[in-house]
Amino acid sequence: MRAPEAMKLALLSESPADEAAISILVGYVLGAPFTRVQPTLRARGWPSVEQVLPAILRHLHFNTEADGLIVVVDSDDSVVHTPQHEAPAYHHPGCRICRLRTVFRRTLKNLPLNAAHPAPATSAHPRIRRERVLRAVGLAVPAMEAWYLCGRDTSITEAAWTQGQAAGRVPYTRSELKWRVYGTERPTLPHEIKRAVQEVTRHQGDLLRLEHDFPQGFGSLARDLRSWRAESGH
Amino acid sequence: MRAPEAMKLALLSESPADEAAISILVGYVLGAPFTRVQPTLRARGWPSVEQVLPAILRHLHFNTEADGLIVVVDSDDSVVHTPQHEAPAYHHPGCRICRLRTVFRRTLKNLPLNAAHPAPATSAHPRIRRERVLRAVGLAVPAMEAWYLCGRDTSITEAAWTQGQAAGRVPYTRSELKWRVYGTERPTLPHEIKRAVQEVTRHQGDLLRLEHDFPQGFGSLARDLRSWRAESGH
Amino acid sequence: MISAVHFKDFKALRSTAVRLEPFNLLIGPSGSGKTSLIEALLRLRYLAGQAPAPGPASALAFLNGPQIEFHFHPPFENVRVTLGCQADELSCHRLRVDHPPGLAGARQWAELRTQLHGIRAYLLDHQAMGAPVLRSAGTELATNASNLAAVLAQRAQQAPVAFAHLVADFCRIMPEFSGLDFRGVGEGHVELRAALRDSPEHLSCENLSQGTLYLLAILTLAHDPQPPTLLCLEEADRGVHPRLLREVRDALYRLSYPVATETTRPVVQVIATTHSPYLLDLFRDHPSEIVLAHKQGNAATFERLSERPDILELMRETNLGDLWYSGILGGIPGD
Amino acid sequence: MISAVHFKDFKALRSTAVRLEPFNLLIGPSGSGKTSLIEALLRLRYLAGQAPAPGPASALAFLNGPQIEFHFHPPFENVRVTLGCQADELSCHRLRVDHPPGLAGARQWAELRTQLHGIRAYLLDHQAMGAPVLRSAGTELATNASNLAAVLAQRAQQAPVAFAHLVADFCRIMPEFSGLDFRGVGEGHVELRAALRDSPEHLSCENLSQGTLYLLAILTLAHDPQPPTLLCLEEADRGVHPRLLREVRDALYRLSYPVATETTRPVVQVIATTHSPYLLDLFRDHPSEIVLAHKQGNAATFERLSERPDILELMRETNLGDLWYSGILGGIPGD
Repeated sequence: MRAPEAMKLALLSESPADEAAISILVGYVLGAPFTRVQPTLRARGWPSVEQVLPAILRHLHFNTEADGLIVVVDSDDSVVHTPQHEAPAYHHPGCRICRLRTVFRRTLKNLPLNAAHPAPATSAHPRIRRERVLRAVGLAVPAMEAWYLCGRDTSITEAAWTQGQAAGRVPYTRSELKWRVYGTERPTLPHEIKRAVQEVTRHQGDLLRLEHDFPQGFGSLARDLRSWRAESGH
Repeated sequence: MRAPEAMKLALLSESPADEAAISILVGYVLGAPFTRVQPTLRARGWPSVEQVLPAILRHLHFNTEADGLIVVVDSDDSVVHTPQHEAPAYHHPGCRICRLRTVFRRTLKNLPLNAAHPAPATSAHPRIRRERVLRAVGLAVPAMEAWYLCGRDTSITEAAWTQGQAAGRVPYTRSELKWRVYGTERPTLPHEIKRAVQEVTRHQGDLLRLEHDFPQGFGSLARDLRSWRAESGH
Repeated sequence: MISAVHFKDFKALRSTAVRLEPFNLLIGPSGSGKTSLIEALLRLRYLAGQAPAPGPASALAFLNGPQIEFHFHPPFENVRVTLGCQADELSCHRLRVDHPPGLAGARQWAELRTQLHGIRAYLLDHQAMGAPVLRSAGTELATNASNLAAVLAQRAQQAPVAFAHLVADFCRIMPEFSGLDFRGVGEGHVELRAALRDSPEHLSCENLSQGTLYLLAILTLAHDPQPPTLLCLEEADRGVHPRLLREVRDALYRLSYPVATETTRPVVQVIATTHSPYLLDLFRDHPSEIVLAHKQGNAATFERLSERPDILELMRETNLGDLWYSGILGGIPGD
Repeated sequence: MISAVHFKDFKALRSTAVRLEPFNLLIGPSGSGKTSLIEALLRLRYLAGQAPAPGPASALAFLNGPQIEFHFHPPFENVRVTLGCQADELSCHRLRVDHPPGLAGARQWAELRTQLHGIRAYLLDHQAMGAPVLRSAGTELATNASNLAAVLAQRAQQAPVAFAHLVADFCRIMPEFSGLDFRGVGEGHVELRAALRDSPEHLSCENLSQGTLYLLAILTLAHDPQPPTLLCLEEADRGVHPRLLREVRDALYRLSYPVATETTRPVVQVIATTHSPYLLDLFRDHPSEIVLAHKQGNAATFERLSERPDILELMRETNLGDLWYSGILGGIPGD
């Protein structure tokens, strides 16, 4: 029996540094190697993520063998996802996870299903083994740097942030998180990538901490990814 | 008794040509002169309109004396507004009028009301006589050029377009409309403005035709504007 | 004029072809062949001007190295011109012409040669434009527009109607100005000046802002009464405020689609390059005018955006510029 | 170094001031004073270099025409320098210096003069960079970077560590290359070449793409072991693919915020201009680094984005570039 083929995944983020970190975390959650679909997807920032997502999904569906698309965005000052948002048909217009999921749902609904037994591959039509591009959506609260500090500073959690938001006084700013991670508010890209990789690599083999401290933003991502293992039989 | 001051209006569109045409039509509907709030607002295209609208509303509310904001966009291939969309709490995610109204509602809801009896003006705080920036939203189906042809070609109507959409065969393309109006698919901006002004000026004193042939896209705009007269007492 | 260019082993262009429309906007990362295409056209112009017109039988035994083959629109659809060189040569310097036999074929080639002589490429430089220039240097706009003042001074005299159109366009786009005039300066030099609308002052060319000079140079090309047959403009958005990019597009369209401006001028084929997503946005209605230059490792290929069957679907809810930035169209740097 | 510049009747800058941060990105329409600010700084450099240091009492009776007043950061906070000219003069050529009395004050001014001598302005030109250049021309990068090859050749010899950092950065950003080297060409000239990663080939400077040359010039500035005290860069996005604008930002930040790159280098004050909304986007976290140049008719004023009390609210759901384009920030052409 042949080992199952590695999954083919696409990743949409705002910078190569986020991409490097997310890619490592995805590997830890999946517990298996995967290959990346080229070219690298990038958005200009949150407002553009939502805007280009339908086109990206359509592209991945028709033109690539991508099994799934991973999207992780910073929450900035937006509403943080909560378990209440998970209720059926619920959609919080200020929550970026809700909004991204809605775009996934609406876009995929309008794309034809691929046949369960795909035709042999041709160069024009890659052999596509999935019906739909799978979804994994995460939210870094308030920014990826919070995830990087997880396990180093117990005061940096989703709960601390959302309580601060509710009280009208956030416990830390994005700039402060950047200082903590990079030693500057203006890291170069290589420095940002290096630090991102260093920090997320600490979670290898044990994502419990990250999932505990960031139950919605990281938890949603992890739950989406684990559901893939079930679906794809990996 | 002093004549009432002219309303101060802001207008968001995708090009100076649209702006020129809309500005004239707004004058016809209001039946009174108005002044334009500076600077000129502009969006990069439909996706940006929705994106910048909250910031524009906030800006108009706090930093200007604008009484209202007029937004008109092309429908392109999107879902055309229908009377069914007018049901309370209804929102069609594919309809640009529904989407724009939602942005207006959500953004304005989060802005403080101005006092009914405004404080005297200072240079930092202009005297603002309205509680909220008023909303007028229109949709050119499928593009402004259809409005310009109204009265010249009875086959160009919202109904013809939506029936065509439903049947999967639109009766005319945007390019064809451009040809008809400009004699080219690539008009220069001055030519576009000249033709736009020429055509909409035909409707002076009688908007019935435009409202009849474009009952949702132009009708919504006209109804919004007429409600201002009531509110502002002009 | 030119309907397609096929490349074999020319720099990064190992094996690719590009079909050319009346107007073409090239986008892509560094080293993806945008400038190589323009170089090839300039080389074609040069060699076609040099070579004695060969008969159809004179097809010299051709070389094994890089080759660039040009195809043409009617009435030259049966002519093929190929540039070639040996692998170790730095630039192509052999030209092969295949045209129909007989006098008619020779006449076709002679006529095409005249047209090829009209190929021009520009990369504007506002610093070069700022200085006064010898009045006699004004026959044709230089590659970097350094002789702008002389060209406009000559046009004002010899083609006053075309000049008046240019000035009207300039003052419409830059309403702070009310006109252009010229001032003689030492030893036969001429200086361009712009009159301020609300003031008796004139700004001399060296005091005009960069954006104003770029726009003026583009309008000078767009209103040229004797334009090139094919015009290349690198970095068409250079120095231009994003809100004025529409004017750049219109000016270039004026050359490729003269009917659009209700004038009777020859069609000028235009090839422009840009890195501006906001300029790209403005071609939403004409995806066939966009050429993406893709780069894989050291090899580059061209693709016309309209060749993507799903492009209309992809553009539905997104600006073309952001779509390009997202990566799904290609034409982005590798990682 | 410079904390603020106040303008009175200098070109379009009738009455405005701009506070300067370590890093400053200027945006605005043509003729809104972006280049005038840079000119004023170059004039300051020139006149401060010319003048004999005047004592505090020497304050010459000052002129009634245009004036530009410079304020400085500690330790020069008590020094004021004013440029002035008569209304009918074309450029300022009077300098007034006010500094504290006594030897200490004079010493302050002497020290400041040295710093002002380090002001530099660049407007890169890839065509100028492409040609081989006299090896001896390599002390300092020219305004248009025309002597790039010579500067890098000299740096490779005299500052090999700084050069190695530059090369590493270049090959990281442009992974198709594996290094830079130099080749002597006729009569003491030197040519810059880039080695291709997956091939034994080298590309000579004239065959490097435009974007590659612009990036190389910016990295040459960013890794300069003896940088200017204040560096102006016009059109910082010139020739750069939108996905690589982050690298441009990082390179410029490297100068203004040396700690960011873990090196011990002097702080270089940077003033950059751009028309790119995508470059502007990258300063979302630092609105205090954006200066908007507004133009009303023929008059222009500066405003720092962070002076808008509502800027954080406005940016919530929108890219800074699109916000600028929308018009609510100003810094757009008039109608």
